[in-house]
Amino acid sequence: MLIEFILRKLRFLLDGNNSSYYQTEHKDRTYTSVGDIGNNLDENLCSLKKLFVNSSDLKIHKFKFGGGYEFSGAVAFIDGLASSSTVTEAILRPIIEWQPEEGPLSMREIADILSESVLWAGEVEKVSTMSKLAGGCLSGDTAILIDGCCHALVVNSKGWDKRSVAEPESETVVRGPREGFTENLRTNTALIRRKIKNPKLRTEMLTVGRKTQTDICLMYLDGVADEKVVEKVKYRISNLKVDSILESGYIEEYIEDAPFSPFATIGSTEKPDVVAGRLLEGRVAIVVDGTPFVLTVPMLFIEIFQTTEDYYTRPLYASIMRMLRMTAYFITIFAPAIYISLTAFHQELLPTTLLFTIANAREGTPFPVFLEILIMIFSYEILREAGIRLPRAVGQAVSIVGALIMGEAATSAGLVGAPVVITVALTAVSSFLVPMQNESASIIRILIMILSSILGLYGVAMGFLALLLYLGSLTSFGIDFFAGFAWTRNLQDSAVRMPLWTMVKRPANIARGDMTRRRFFVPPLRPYAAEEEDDSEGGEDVE
Amino acid sequence: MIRKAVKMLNRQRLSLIATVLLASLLITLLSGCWDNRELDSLFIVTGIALDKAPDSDLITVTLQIGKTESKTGASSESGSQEDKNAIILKASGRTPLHGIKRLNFNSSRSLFYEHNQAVLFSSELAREGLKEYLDFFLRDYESRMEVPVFVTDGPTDRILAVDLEQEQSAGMYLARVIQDLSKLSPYYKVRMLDFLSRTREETVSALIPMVAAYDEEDLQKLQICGMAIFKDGKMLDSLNNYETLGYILAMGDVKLIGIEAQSEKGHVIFNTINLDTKRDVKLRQDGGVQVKLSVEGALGIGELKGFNGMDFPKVIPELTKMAEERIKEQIAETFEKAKSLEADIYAIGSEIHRKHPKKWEQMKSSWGSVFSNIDLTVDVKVEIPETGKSMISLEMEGASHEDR
Amino acid sequence: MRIDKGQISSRLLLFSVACFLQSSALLTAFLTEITRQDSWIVVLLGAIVYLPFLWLLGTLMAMFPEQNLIQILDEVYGPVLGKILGLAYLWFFLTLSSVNLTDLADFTKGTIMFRTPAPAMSAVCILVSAIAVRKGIKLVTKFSPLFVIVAIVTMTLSTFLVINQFKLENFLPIFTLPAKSYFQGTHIIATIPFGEMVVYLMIHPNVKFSRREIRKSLFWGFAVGGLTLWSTTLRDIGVLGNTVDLFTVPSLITFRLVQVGPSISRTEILFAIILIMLLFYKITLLYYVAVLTISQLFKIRSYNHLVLVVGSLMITYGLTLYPSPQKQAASVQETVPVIWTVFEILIPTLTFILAKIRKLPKAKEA
Amino acid sequence: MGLIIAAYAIFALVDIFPIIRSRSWRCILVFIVLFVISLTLAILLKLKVKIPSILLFLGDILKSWHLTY
Repeated sequence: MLIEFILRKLRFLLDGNNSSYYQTEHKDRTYTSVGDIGNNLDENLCSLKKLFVNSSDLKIHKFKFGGGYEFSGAVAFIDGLASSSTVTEAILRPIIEWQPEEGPLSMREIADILSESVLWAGEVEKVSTMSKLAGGCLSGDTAILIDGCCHALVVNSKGWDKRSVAEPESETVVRGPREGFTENLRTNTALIRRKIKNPKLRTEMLTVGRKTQTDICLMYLDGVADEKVVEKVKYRISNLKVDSILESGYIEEYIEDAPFSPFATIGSTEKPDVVAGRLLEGRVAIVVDGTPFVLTVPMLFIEIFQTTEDYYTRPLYASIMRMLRMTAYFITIFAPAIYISLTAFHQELLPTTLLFTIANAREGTPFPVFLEILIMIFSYEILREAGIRLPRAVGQAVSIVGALIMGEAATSAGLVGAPVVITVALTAVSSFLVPMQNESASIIRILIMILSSILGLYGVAMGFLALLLYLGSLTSFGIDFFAGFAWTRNLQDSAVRMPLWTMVKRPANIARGDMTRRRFFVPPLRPYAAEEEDDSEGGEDVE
Repeated sequence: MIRKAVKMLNRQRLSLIATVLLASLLITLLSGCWDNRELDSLFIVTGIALDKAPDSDLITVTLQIGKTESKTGASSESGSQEDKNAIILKASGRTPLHGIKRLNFNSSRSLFYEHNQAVLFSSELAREGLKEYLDFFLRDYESRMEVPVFVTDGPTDRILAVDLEQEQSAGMYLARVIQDLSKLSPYYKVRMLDFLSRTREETVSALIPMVAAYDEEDLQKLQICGMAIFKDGKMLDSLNNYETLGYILAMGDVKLIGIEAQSEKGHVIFNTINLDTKRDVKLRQDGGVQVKLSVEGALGIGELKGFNGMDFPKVIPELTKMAEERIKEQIAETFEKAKSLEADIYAIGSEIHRKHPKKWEQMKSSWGSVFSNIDLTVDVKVEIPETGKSMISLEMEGASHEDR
Repeated sequence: MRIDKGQISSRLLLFSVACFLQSSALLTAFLTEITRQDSWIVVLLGAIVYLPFLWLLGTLMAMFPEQNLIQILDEVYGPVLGKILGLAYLWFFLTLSSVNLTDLADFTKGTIMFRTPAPAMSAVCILVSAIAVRKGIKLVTKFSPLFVIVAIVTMTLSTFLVINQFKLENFLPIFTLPAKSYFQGTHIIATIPFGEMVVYLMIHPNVKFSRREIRKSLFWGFAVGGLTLWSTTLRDIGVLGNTVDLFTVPSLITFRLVQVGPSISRTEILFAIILIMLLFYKITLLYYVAVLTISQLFKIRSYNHLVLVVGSLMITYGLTLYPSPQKQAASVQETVPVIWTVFEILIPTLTFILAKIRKLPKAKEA
Repeated sequence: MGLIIAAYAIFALVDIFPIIRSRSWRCILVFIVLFVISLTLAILLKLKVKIPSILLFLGDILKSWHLTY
């Protein structure tokens, strides 16, 4: 048995196509084989019931309508998804009160009349197959079947209870809008629309996932976003042969360029003004139904250090904060490694007095430096995870108490030196400055620590170069992920956030079409600047 | 399309497995971490001293180790000699390294020289010549080039074992003292590199500060007591603090030094604001060398005594004349001593070597005698811009009243 | 048939050339042993001597914009001789990269990690540069602006920190050495740091630049790199004076003397790390060129499977080259410049003349 | 000794399968030749066998022609 397994693995490795993969792909089309809607109402209803076998929330109501109540029809909807008020008011009441004029009416004309004039609902669709009818019911619409007519009407009556727009916990902000996305797709697209009132903001709907049929909306500014990226996103999403999409995280993994990299190459955010900002820079937003996290593609490494407040506060302060975040990111990855290499390999770099203080602290501690730091970082990760998983009130208490006790007890018991606790605390705190890259930072930190415990500062230097090169090799939808230090024009928004009135061009590597963001005008420093300013031709003209 | 995606996935998955394997192998392969020296497995040397062994012709190497006591009460390494803040290790051998190697057998931790603060030679050893003992400091990776060098007046272990209340160890104390002195003038601080480069030039003689330990009631104190003169690695003689001042003034770039002048009218101490010396070396036809030192600078009056009955406008020229006299006298005095010892401590030889290389070839062999009959002219031009807070001293008070 | 489709801009080439030259700042140690205080003059002379060959390099690139060195050799010398010369150049590039790799490992072993075996360090270096070489020219030259800026900042910072120990008379006994050592010094400088730019004959097809821009970017890269090299030598001599030939790596001892207040001293480790990163860039470039030459010679379509093998060969071959540092120093001063001249100056000039006689580029356009 | 064999085996694993899959005989040939050379060199070095260095060899030839300094 073992040999056979090895042979199969070898054959797989040698010829590369995993043949077994294709046999198992069964066709999961069970419920679509039900076929078309027939003329007889009862037949249709019983096939519908056969489809939704023992699902208690499917409501079917038969009624008679027409002048002399000669026609019979039925209404089918899922209780909870469809709002009962729309079903009764907008659908049942008009049909029943409808008085047909004289003359014989064929079933087909009745359906047309109903859909055009009688029904008060906003969106009515004529459907001929059972699968569409079932799909409509499942997404909250009401299906109207008429005896003798082979078409059914699917009326939009979505009305489940939604969460109201609230402030997102993950991205708290001092200045700037506080509204965050909700789980409902329509509210999210509406929030973005309110930010960018421009007909060129395209919203294309896609449905993905055989079992879950999740709605995904691609939003991009036509003329600003790069067509190639839009095509690529559309191509990758529409070709997803997957079972289920429950959160935008699924989409992120399926369509990103480097599936195995610890770095996320697709940005996700919960705030509409962030998405609006990124759309204006030429990116494509992917709004997934059922999750408040909207993906923005393509993402650059620099976006880790850009927060919304940078653009709302003073440019000077914002630039200093951005540099602080960059140093924090460097510290959170390299601080433990540098500490190890300084105390275990190159003691001569430390000034003499500092060396003696560290030597005093380390006197008698049992573990070598590398193991000591590894233990402390490991316990810090446990504490952080505990802090997140527990309910909010308890979480805060746990992390503080844990840190205090752990640090204090370990030092006094002589297990760990005080400088080690300080370094790990510094690393932990600085990792909170770049929340998006938290998980990748903790992975890379361990790798570089191992390197530094083997080769000291040389290992750290090689680790830094490897990280730099690896980042350089990543692309996000064809666009260089880490353009860092390259001689590009959009340095205006990287390490330093230049004042808004100087940022005339959109980022060169993302936007393609209309590049000018705002006409270059002298800042209103001169007293008379306001009068003579005729901002007639703005960045783009609204037809 | 799917086949391509799957192939891409296979390739990526394969390369991931391989890199993980390679990395893990790298770790096992390299887990030797050769250079890893834990801090608590080190003896941090803060002072090295070489001395003549009392009886045999060996030398004793004394290492001063900074003591690290752990606050957490864990076991502390007991040095061979109970001492409050420094452990002293002693060993004797034919050369420094030979002695140190013998030390390794009885000490539990490896020696670490990077943080060495001072290198001391005892004067007897210095008199016999240090050249053959310098090679260890030149060749060893861990010995630093910018470590200050000292000659001790008497046996070195007494200096290193001195128990100072302020500093952690004598080595650090000496480094601090020299650091402050170098603020007065850079020529006080003699680093290993300067000593090496001067010993390498056969004609130039090096100067090294001398240290002496003296007892004050029960406390032991360290004090810099002048400079030792070396020629070709051998110590000839030493300059006391007063003569060293003359040498410092001759070399120039002097700050904060106190200059004392005495005359029948009164006594004054100046604080040097800055004094710089321009040196002009000319070769005479008859093979002799003529050196002209021109000293300029500014002095501030630190303290006045006497000059009673003189008003301020008359005192200043008097003081200037006294200062210029004094400086000229001091420089000449030290120069005389250097000439008597035929020790070119001013590195005039290397200056000639640089400026007139061809003539230098002939003079090189007989440089001792040429140096001893150099005729030196010193002219000093000093002004006294600063007189401190008060202009006139109390004794001078009476005179100004009568004039008005 | 271009193996690596990556395209880089001419400005990136400029930075890559500058960084390539700056990273050989370590090699001035060989020079100072011969020409002590006058090495800075020799560096200048070497640069001036190399200028005509730089012009020749530029014209060769202009004449054959689409073909790299191996293809040029095939076309100018015909298939048989072209192949032989191609193999010779392959040996040359392989030796060049393994010498530099062993240099890096020995330098690190000599300055930072005294007891770690050198092959361990070169193995790590190869693994890291394999990431870049696998991805192609775009990634290899992507960070050259960063390295150039870091090199310039380090150089100015270190000069500034050591300025107080800078004595002008350390330069003084000028022109006291025999003429032969000046000639030898210039020859070393002209071939080892500057001559290695012949490597760019393999890379120029991947660069999008017009004919005029080629020489401009090559020249500016050469100027920036040469200037930094020259000022490094100046600084070392200014500080160390007559002891400059005493030490194996003078710039390292200069960094050791940095004494800014009581605390900031002994910083030569930081400077050594930066020098290592610069040398890493040079090794990655040479590694890429070696792999490209092999795949060009044997017409292999995708080269990134050969990367690790060539890397391992570089490590092992490098260890056999110089059994001891003394032999290395001796050979670098005497025999290596002559061998390098053959590859860097004689063959390119011969190709240039032959191409002009047979009016080859015209044949291609017709 | 074992470490070297393990190291070479691992990095061969990384590259051999893609090369075989790419089915280009030329590439396979070059790979094997280079692999063998570097493996033998590594083993010889490990066994402290004195391998004459090419550069020094060329140097001696040039010295005999008095072309060097």
